[in-house]
Amino acid sequence: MNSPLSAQAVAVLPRVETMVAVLYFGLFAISFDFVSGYTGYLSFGHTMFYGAGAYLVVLTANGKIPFLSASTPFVLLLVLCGLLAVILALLVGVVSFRLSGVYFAMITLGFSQVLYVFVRDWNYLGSNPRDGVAVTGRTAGFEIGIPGVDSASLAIGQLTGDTAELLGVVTLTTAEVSYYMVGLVVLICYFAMQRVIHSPFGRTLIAIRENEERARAIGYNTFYYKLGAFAISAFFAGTAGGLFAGYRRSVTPESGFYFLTTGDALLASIIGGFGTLAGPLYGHLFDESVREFLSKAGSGGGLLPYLRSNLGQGTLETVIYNGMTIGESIDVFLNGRAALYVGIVFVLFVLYVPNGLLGTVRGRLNGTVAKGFPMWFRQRLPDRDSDQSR
Amino acid sequence: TGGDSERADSGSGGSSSGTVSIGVLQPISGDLKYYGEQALWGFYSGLAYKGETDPIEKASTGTRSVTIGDTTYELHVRDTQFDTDTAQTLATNLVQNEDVDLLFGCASSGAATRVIKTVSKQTGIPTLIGPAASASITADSETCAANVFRASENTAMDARSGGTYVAQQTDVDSVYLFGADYSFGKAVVNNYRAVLEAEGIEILGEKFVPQGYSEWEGLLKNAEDAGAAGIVGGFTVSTLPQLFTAFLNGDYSYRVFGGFATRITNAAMGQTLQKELGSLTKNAVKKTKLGPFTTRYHWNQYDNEINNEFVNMYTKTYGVVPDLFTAGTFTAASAIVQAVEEAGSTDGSDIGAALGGMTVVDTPKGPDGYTFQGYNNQARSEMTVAAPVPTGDAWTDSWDAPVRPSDPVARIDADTVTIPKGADSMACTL
Amino acid sequence: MSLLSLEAVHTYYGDSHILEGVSLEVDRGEVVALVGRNGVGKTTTLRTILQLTPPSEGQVWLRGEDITGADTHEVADAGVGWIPENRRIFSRLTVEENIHVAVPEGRNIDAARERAYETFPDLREHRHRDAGTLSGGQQQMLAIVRGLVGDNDLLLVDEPSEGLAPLIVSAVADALAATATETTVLLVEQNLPLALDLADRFYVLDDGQVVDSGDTNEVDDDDERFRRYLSA
Amino acid sequence: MSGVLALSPFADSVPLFVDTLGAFFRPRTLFGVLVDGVAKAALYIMIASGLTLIFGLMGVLNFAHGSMTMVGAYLGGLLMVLVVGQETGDPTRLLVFGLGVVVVFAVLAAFGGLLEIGLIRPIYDRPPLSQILLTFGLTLILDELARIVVSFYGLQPISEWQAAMATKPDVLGQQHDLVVASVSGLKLFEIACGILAVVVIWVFLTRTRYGLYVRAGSEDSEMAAALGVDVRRVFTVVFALGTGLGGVAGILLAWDPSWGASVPLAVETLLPAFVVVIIGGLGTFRGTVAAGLLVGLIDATMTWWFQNAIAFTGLPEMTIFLILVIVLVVRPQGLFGVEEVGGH
Amino acid sequence: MLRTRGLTKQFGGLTAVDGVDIDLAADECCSLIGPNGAGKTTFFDLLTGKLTPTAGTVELWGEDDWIDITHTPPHRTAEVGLHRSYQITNLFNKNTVRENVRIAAQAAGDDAMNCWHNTGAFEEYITEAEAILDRVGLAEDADESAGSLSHGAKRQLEIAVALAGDPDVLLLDEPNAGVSSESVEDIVALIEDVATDHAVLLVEHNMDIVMTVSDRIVVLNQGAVIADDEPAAVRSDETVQQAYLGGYERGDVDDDRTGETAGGRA
Ligand SMILES: Nc1ncnc2c1ncn2[C@@H]1O[C@H](COP(=O)(O)OP(=O)(O)OP(=O)(O)O)[C@@H](O)[C@H]1O
Ligand SMILES: Nc1ncnc2c1ncn2[C@@H]1O[C@H](COP(=O)(O)OP(=O)(O)OP(=O)(O)O)[C@@H](O)[C@H]1O
Ligand SMILES: [Mg+2]
Ligand SMILES: [Mg+2]
Repeated sequence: MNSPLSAQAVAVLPRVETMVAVLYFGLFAISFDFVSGYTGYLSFGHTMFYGAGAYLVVLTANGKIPFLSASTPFVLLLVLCGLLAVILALLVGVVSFRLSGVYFAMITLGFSQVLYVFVRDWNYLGSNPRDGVAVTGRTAGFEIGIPGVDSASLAIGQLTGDTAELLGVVTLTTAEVSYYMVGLVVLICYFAMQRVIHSPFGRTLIAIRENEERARAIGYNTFYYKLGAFAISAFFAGTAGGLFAGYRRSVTPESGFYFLTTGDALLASIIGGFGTLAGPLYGHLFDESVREFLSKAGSGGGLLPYLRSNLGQGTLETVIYNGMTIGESIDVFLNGRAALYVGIVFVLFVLYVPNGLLGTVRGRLNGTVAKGFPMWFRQRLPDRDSDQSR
Repeated sequence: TGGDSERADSGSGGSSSGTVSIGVLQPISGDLKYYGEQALWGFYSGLAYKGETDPIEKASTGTRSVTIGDTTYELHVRDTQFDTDTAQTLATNLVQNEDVDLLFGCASSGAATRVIKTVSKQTGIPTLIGPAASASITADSETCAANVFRASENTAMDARSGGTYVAQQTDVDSVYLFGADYSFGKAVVNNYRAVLEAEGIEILGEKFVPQGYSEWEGLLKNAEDAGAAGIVGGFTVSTLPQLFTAFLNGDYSYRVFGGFATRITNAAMGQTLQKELGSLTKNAVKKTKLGPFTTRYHWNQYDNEINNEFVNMYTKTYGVVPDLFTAGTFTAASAIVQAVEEAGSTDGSDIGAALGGMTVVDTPKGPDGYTFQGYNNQARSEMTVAAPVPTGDAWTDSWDAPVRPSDPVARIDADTVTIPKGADSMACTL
Repeated sequence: MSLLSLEAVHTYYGDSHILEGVSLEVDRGEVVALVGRNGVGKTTTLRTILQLTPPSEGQVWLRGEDITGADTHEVADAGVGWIPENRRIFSRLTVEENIHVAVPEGRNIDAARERAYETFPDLREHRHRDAGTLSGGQQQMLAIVRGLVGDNDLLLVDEPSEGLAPLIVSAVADALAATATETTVLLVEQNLPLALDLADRFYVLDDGQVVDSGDTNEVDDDDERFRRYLSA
Repeated sequence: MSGVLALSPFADSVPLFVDTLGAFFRPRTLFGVLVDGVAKAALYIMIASGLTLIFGLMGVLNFAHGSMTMVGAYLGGLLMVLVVGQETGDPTRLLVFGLGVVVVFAVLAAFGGLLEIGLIRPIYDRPPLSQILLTFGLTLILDELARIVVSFYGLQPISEWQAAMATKPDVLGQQHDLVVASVSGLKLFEIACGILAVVVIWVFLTRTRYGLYVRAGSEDSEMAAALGVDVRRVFTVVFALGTGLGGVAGILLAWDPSWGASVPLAVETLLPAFVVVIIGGLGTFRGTVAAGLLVGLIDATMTWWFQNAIAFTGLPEMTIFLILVIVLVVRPQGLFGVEEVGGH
Repeated sequence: MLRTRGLTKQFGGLTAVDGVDIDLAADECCSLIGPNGAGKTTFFDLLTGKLTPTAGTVELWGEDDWIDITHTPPHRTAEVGLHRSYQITNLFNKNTVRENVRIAAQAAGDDAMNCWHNTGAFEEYITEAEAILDRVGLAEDADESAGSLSHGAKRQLEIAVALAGDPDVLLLDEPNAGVSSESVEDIVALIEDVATDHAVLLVEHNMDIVMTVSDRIVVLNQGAVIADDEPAAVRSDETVQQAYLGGYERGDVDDDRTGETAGGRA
């Protein structure tokens, strides 16, 4: 991308392609925080909703879903993803909310793992379900906007998306268009959840988190509130999954249903701030940045190329420990080792920044930073003054 | 839609005269790093052979360029980490941000399939798959396409050559088939079944197990009880060792057939053998009823000018002998160069067109060793069958495994190894 | 030398200043009552002695040793027992286990248990139940015996009669009186008659400071000296 | 397969079912499955027991437990690979194993102790979640470190470490005739180890007051301290013990071809361990043992059915989670758990 | 207002509540006393539906006739106007004192399920909360977090939370336990004040309070009703003396009655 930023900055900031991922996965993390952070019920199988959404989009496009044509408008499809997730959530929730604490976390995990194994082995989904499924049914991109009105909708996806002319000056690449369109949806979802949290319903959830027995005693049917919260968050998780599949045009059992995907959301929530709603998105951005920063050329560039270009061959060839050059040691200890450092950062956060990035900031200036959320988006792409995301 | 505009870009991007830019996708970190390395090394050697230069030494990410005649081949090497999603992302970025004219690579069939579905078909960019071996890539309508080629040998070729051998040159009359429950294993088993049944061998049963499955005792007993004279294992390094261990632990009356894999698998198999047999002698190994196995290529299977030079330059540069995947990727490089020269253009689409039905002149399996089949763009080439033998001093420093393939015990002709046009398992008709 | 003495102790919760220079003395063998209205810092004083909320200024002396900033379990091992307000029994342990925890290593558990059940026969029949399922009063009894069986030199007692039926209150009174014969007691009690009855001396706490003290024989419970500080 | 049939992963198993049922109830089949099941159970119990200690007593859900097992497997494996040669005799090998157990336990217990003091102690007063999170972060670190080290020495982090497996005494490799069927020595060995572990832990819990102290401390550490319990020390000891046990399980797994020393072992063991602890009922060691047996036997049965009748390859992996879900649906507080404990 | 018939609860072998019949008239203040473990709290748990009775019924007076609430869960009984305070303090500790009461008030209203408008839009609950806090004398602590209150203050908040939503029947379980004896007047005042517009069922061990506030006293022993009468009558009742009061008077201590009391209770 033709960003005016210095080499250093380029090495540090994720590319717009990554930012799209930050957006839709951020939404998933937010939805995870919505239920786990506000009701205190750790939804450890949350990824099942994300996966359900993602698979629905791909399978529909491949004409594998009865009664749904491959050309169903994407926006409608997103809603269906949400609804599918809601149904799943109600089924799982009705059983799981008889449990609490770790038991709840574990039974939801159990459900998602069962589904995980299932989508891995169910041959109906695709020729090799283990390798996941990809959109083969349609080459057209998935369009976000007003269904039917072509002028009012733009297709997402790096290869299938639209490019856009803005005021005849800047042209947005497909990735950037995807960025703004996905951003738009995420933003809407975020504000929706935001409202819910600050509503009487949301406050009740917090009361349940604080002391469920008393909440029940003063007249709340906590079961329904919890189920409600679960369903709502599932809806947005499903939507997130839909966006994910719409942009990537493919999904694997791992990226869709494996419990470590929930782990990533958890990671994001903690780094960003548990029970802060907007926090997880920042958390995931942080996470992605670190990973990309430490990844290899082509998957983002990041540290290694930067060092290569700036340290110079001489330095890299210097031997530090029996026959191991700095270059090699970088390869061994940095390259693709993001998990290591993310882990460390994560632990440090749990220890020293228990409220996460956003939680702490809010604590400091005691006003919701979330207001600055769209603003901050624009700063992500400094050379573009346009702002479709509002 | 955007798709079109992309296609336009990727086409026009390369046509800057004299340069062919190739996006290369291989796993060069993580557990199966060696797969990507040998694939690259083979590819580099192919270019080197054509350009009469020395091969590029480092198998690492970044941009390299080789000049052959008045054409510069610019390689953008990316690390897929053997992961489908990563492969897709990288391929997408290569096409979109680097404007490459061709894509080459993928070691895992999953990744290859994914790249074909989401990138090659989407943008129509000519793509050479390799060393990903799942037969379905060039046999399923979902992945088969006019712009998708494969020089590397595939699992169908393993199976068909293996099947033919078992049927025609052994006394085995009934077999039990095992396979990993994904593209690789399925292709192996299906093709073995096809050939063996055709040859009138009885199939006693077949069982698919999850990759890395380890509770073999029960399954092997089932084969024994079924009275199998031989079993076939369609597995990779993640499952084979467990199978061998179990097989060598119990005493089973049947023989084990399958494919000869890379050095890693040989090392694993060798270790297991060593543990079971104590010292590895030719006879001891023979007695284990393991093999012989088919091989797509190993350095000692072919004796011709090109191969000898290949083995020399490869061993000199990389310190090890060329392994299973190298012939295929060597040929891929050789084919690209040949196509550019024939087409007289560096434009991606022209190169693609030239590749169709082409017979590759310079290949480790001898002159004109590989021919892209018109109906599915899969290159057909000769296969060999070899028995596992102790590595022996001659090779110990360039083949770091206790066992190695013997000299060929049989050669299976190119025409008989691939899925024939019109076979019901061949859903690809270009 | 007195068994326990607080010297101009200042204690904070976060930045709210609770004890503003409390000084008091407890001599071996006596029973001292600490009274005051809600929220003045009685419990905090006890917590400060136990170093659960260590003072930020001033010292706590035990047998002439400065125990300020010591670990709570060290203070306990030094022979300080605690009967907390609000019971704080281990609800997931059985009654018996609750008692066991309180008996120092090496002491005779059975004897301790017997003593406990003698003091409150109620507990015996529930001894194998999770303490969490006991009635409020039964929990209070358990909390009390847990303090008694520790064989401590100094017992810090926080509102022992809370939630107990009159009959049991007198049992508590007797139990404490009995203990007082071999143990020194610092008693926080809202039931003023009871407090004065048990105690030899008293301190009145107000706004985190000791505002009055004296001998319990000099006063009776509706004495002007208390009215001033205790009524809201 | 395609069409309607494809909709049911179990489709092609249906016709086989009946006659397979007959085969299943043959005595030698049953016996084989039984031994197999108990052996699996022994492993599950060993994997889970460390977790139960830490979880049940301290209420800390130690996500890093699997990683401890993984590290233990490599450490033990390394030790045995170094000492054991081609022609080392069986007795020596067993001896080395015993030695390995001691070393691994010591090292990991020490490591666990340090972890507890350095990282976990500061956050006891936080909601239980933060401990889950912290240990979750630890797994990321430990696994990646293991990966770095292992691949640095040219081993395949994903596939089992054959060399370590090769140090197994031959007796364990061979089949031994027992009652009606022949059983692999390893299974018997595993069963023995399992029983030993259970006994040791049982003694620790009943003969020492640690169990009591930790339970008290984890419910109300202030109160426990005020009763003279050195809560910190007790917690450290128990945590160390738990991690140590995790490691010991690892060294046993390094010999078992179904597991073997590999980096993914961390996750592969963590999930079953959780499942066993959970369905056993939090904190009850009894429960864990019972759950271990349950899971082990069902797993063995499922394995048999998978190998002889059912084509659905997901079955082996799915089994354990199905058990989890079903048990929790039927008995929300686990087999031996008490209602309140589940609450948060 | 509220009546129970043969209400019984058994825990395993132990009968905590044993065939209790009680009638509570509107605006009546009735006290429930009895030894520790007599079954008072359990009785409350049964009324509110926290526990389900082994036998017997609980009924509440609706507009014009009795509604059976025997097997209704806590949140339902709260909705129909049966609120309680807890003997063992049980609050939303991290939330502010105000939010503690507001959320309770909101429960009574019908906006709780509203998940679109900001809570600020519903002043009625906030004002109600403020009013109640004034009433119990916690107004100035409104912004403290409930967990940081002193024990006594927490007890007052307990009542405040129970009061929110203006219940028909108020069950108070030892509201003044741990409240300094000198502020008993305030509690008494509070209870009497509350009793004017609610039916109150009070569990209390402090006889002074019980005697002053109650219109009627019910005595439980070992789960069964052993007396149900005017305060004066109950006080003089022999069995009650025996089972419960036998009371402690100042000066009792010094002479050693430990063994005897033990005998008396066993
Ligand atoms: N954890 C805490 N955090 C902040 N402030 C606290 C905390 N605990 C108590 N306080 C405050 O400290 C003051 C003294 O509390 P303390 O419990 O010592 O009073 P008390 O004399 O025991 O009152 P009571 O008779 O009601 O028990 C009170 O104002 C209370 O609000
Ligand atoms: N969950 C339970 N399981 C078993 N027994 C219980 C349970 N809850 C209460 N009990 C027993 O039932 C009896 C009545 O308990 P309850 O709490 O009602 O007494 P109470 O009248 O409130 O006494 P107090 O005045 O001390 O609060 C007691 O013996 C108690 O131990
Ligand atoms: Mg107090
Ligand atoms: Mg009670």
